[in-house]
Amino acid sequence: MTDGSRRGYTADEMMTVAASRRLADRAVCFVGIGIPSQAANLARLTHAPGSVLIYESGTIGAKPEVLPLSIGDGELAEHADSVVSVPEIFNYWLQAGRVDVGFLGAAQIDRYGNLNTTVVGSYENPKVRLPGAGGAPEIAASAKEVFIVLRQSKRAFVEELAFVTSVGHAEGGDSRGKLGYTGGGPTVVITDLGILQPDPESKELTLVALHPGATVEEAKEATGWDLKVAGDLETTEPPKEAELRVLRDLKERTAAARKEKVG
Amino acid sequence: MTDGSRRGYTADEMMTVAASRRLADRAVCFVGIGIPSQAANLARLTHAPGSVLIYESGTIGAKPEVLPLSIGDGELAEHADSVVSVPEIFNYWLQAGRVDVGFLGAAQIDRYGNLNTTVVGSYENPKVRLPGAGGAPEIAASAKEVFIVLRQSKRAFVEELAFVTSVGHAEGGDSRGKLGYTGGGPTVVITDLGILQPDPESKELTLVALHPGATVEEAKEATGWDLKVAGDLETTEPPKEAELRVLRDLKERTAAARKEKVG
Amino acid sequence: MAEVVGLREAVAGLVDDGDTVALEGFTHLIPFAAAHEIVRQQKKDLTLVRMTPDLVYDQMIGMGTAKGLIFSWGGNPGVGSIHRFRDAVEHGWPHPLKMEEHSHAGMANRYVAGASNLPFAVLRGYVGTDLPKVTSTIAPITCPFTGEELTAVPALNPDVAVIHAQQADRKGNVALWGITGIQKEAALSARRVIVTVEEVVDEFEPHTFGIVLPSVAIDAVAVEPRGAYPSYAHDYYPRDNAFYGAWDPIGRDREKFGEWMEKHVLGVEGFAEHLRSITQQGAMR
Amino acid sequence: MAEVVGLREAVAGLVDDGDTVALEGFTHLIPFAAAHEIVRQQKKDLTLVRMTPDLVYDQMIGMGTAKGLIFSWGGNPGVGSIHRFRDAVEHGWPHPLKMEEHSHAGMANRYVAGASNLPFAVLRGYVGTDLPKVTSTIAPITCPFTGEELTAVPALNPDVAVIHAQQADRKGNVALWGITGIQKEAALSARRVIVTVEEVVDEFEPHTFGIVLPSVAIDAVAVEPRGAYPSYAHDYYPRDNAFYGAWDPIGRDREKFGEWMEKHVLGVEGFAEHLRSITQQGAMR
Repeated sequence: MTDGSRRGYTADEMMTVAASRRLADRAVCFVGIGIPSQAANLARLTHAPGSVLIYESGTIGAKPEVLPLSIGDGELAEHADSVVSVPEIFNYWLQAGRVDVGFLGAAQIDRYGNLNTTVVGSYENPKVRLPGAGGAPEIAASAKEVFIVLRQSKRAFVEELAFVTSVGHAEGGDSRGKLGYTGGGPTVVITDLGILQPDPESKELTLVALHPGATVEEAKEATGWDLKVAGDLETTEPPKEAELRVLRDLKERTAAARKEKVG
Repeated sequence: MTDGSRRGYTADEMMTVAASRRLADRAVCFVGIGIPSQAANLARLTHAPGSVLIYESGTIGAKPEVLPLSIGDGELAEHADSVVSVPEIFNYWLQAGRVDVGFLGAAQIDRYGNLNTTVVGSYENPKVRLPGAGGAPEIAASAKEVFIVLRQSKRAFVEELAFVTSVGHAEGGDSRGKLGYTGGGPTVVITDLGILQPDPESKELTLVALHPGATVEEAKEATGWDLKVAGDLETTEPPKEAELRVLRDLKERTAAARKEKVG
Repeated sequence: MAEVVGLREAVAGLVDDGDTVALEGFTHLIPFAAAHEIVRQQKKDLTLVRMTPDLVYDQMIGMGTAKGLIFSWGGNPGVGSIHRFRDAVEHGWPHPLKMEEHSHAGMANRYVAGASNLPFAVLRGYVGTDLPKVTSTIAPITCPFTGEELTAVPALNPDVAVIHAQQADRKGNVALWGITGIQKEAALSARRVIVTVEEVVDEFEPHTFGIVLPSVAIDAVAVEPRGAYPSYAHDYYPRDNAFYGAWDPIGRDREKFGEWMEKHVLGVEGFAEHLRSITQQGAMR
Repeated sequence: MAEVVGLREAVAGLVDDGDTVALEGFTHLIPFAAAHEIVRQQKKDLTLVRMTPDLVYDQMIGMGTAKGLIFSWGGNPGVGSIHRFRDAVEHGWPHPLKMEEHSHAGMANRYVAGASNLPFAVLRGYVGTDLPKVTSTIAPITCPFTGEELTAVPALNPDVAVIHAQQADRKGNVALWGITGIQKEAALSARRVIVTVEEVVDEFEPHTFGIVLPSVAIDAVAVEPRGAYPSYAHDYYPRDNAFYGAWDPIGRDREKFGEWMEKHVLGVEGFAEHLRSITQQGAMR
């Protein structure tokens, strides 16, 4: 595991910063909770002030001062451009193709960017019952592109998903296209070790960049299939001062606010 | 034509009062514009203060001080319990079966209470192009029962409709039931001459009451088919002082407000 | 993202000849200013979409702007017919009108399907009426769970939607309240969206029964005070019922109509001048 | 028409054993007071419906109230699992849970269909996922106009819907604002509707993003101040994030859970006493 702390930042911070950089200014972004929400808000507070963050609770143009713990925190409604009902956010915004980027996490991912957030083990007799689909399947279906953020490990990056909750590039190649979805599927997976992108033809996730200090061996070791590596492997630019400062401020404000609200 | 004025009220006033009496207190009533709106508001201001008036513009529990000229006057929203979108009023309220009474007018009616508000003459080459369906077909389809108010004449009460815009009892008998609608269809037609109700079996409209001064001959003369007359024909109770006073006050307030708002 | 521009520029840039154009506003907030601008720019062969074609479409149809009409109720509310519409349907003047006629519930659900990026909507209706005989965009559909037969209508996705609202903020978000009708769905179903507003404000106040359309769903916002006149804007000005009454004899007569439109719509620079024109000349009294 | 009654009376009169019951509230306005009352009255064999089963259903499932669950996401937001739910699914404790699992979009549209008195809804989803393999209430449907294949899901029409709102007026109209989630559709899809509110007011103020559910759509309104705690009521009190964190070790352990519910839910008269009970005993600190 990359010892980011010796570099002055953690691997999670690198992952969040790398993910945030992907979000273009003025993009309409459907945000999952957790690291996706951190990354999207970091982008909004740095290079993408015009991004429009949507949470599945119906908040459009959310501008949280502190990170929400859930997708429906009051903080999200407070400064939003609009708040609409849940059917509207899914039908009139997501399904309608108004979302440029869907930002998702997952428990498991396969080589084609399909995601599992339902069970580990069998569905009928699960080893671990996970929360389930939530909004992920339709974000994966309808967002113009999908960014996936999760820590890389053999438990998460698996040869075969226990359950396909959300479709990425299906069985690879043009198989996603045949499902009739309007969204383009995953374009990037950002982990704590590096960045993966689907091969243009086969759609198999390929390591295209490593974060500073991470190695190809580490990445392969943390992947449950035989990970393809790009010939021109890049190294991620480390977090800038400003990025780290804004991210840490955000997390501090969040921690302080959570204490404050308690009781 | 009944010379109501010699009686101290007009035939139209008798019609409106007779229609208003039909509306039970606390009924949820989907109101068409014109005489239906007059009658429904007269009911609300007299014996049915708990009635909930819905207009297709989305106003629920409208309490207009003056009669609206259109279904979307500001007056309707001002004191409403709620105002919802047009899809909601049709889907969540009307189609959902929340409407007890649909109150409709029409240009033409046939013996089974089917209504035409689309064309006179052929559809392709109409003699008179009427406004069209509006909300009437689904009010006729989904309200638990439908009250119809229109002046009785051979032009309006016809042997065959030029166009079936809204379904009453279809071809009579149990033919409406076979169309799969959830509402019960017309239960009463109130005219300036009397009151018609569908026969329990055949569903053919039958004259069951005459307004004071009107005769069976007049009613038959004003009907384009061989009008059936109930054996126990009743006479409508003439408008009471209070009913007339409230109705005329309402119409005066309306006229004054319309002048006032001009400019 | 909405840009705040002049109405002339918005219409010139976003409305093309041959487009399917929906001007919506259910009695309230009818976009008259935008309709006049479309007429002034002599847009042609439009397929006009509107649940309730009233004076605004009477004017456009009479001026030959429309080649087609998709609608559910065409009249002058509380007054009677819209005669330019009738003249087009009954006598093909100024030219025939290709009609696609539905019920309100059908139209509303067609917009909902369009806004949802679905090809069709489902409702309980049309069965037993003559509408399916004259309108091809009505089809039966069977519930895959219950076997029940219902009615399907295809989505509406106009090229352009035009609505009027009370306010925009400086980012181009738009607030409307009172009777909001079908405007949200009309705007969200369209490829391009023009909104005229009464004014631009720094921040929206809360309003009962209000909605906010985010800037990102809108292409152009143009400030047009009283831009819904003679209809109304809740909390701004009432409906001018007398105008609707006075329209009847004008709309009834081809010549009078032509003169009125020439003088008060074609012959003015914009809607502010139109309002002065009809007031000064007592044109509607 | 809504009657303003006590919550005990509302639950006793409107919730029957074996009912399908939806308690909704999307993170905001979760009806905890009503859930506790259902548990206290030992309602049995309920099929619970909820897009986001979280602590409120963890408590009900753990107490054996539910025989089935219709849902799309079950977790403790920002914290982790809901362990009583997991225990029921993974080990059948206190008894097995019949699951009907959907996505959020599927659940939302099922409520919309239910509120619209349609037997099904249509959406773009589920294709290529494993959900259709485990959930029978998903079916393909073909557009009668374009031939395109989409997905149908059946309507949800719960016997009872329970929601919490900020205010009711004296006629029983109910106002809620902030994130309003799926509550309108949940209420309008149900045969019977119970609403708990923070307070009764003479008249509603306008609120941004607010909706008003008319009295005629509601059966019972019960006043339960802080009735959504530990979730929040916009403009009344914030979410108690610490409670959600502190729930984790309680929910994780069958015994601790049982003691907590015994002491703070079964052993109290109502929600006001519950709030005092957990505060005084520092139960969540």
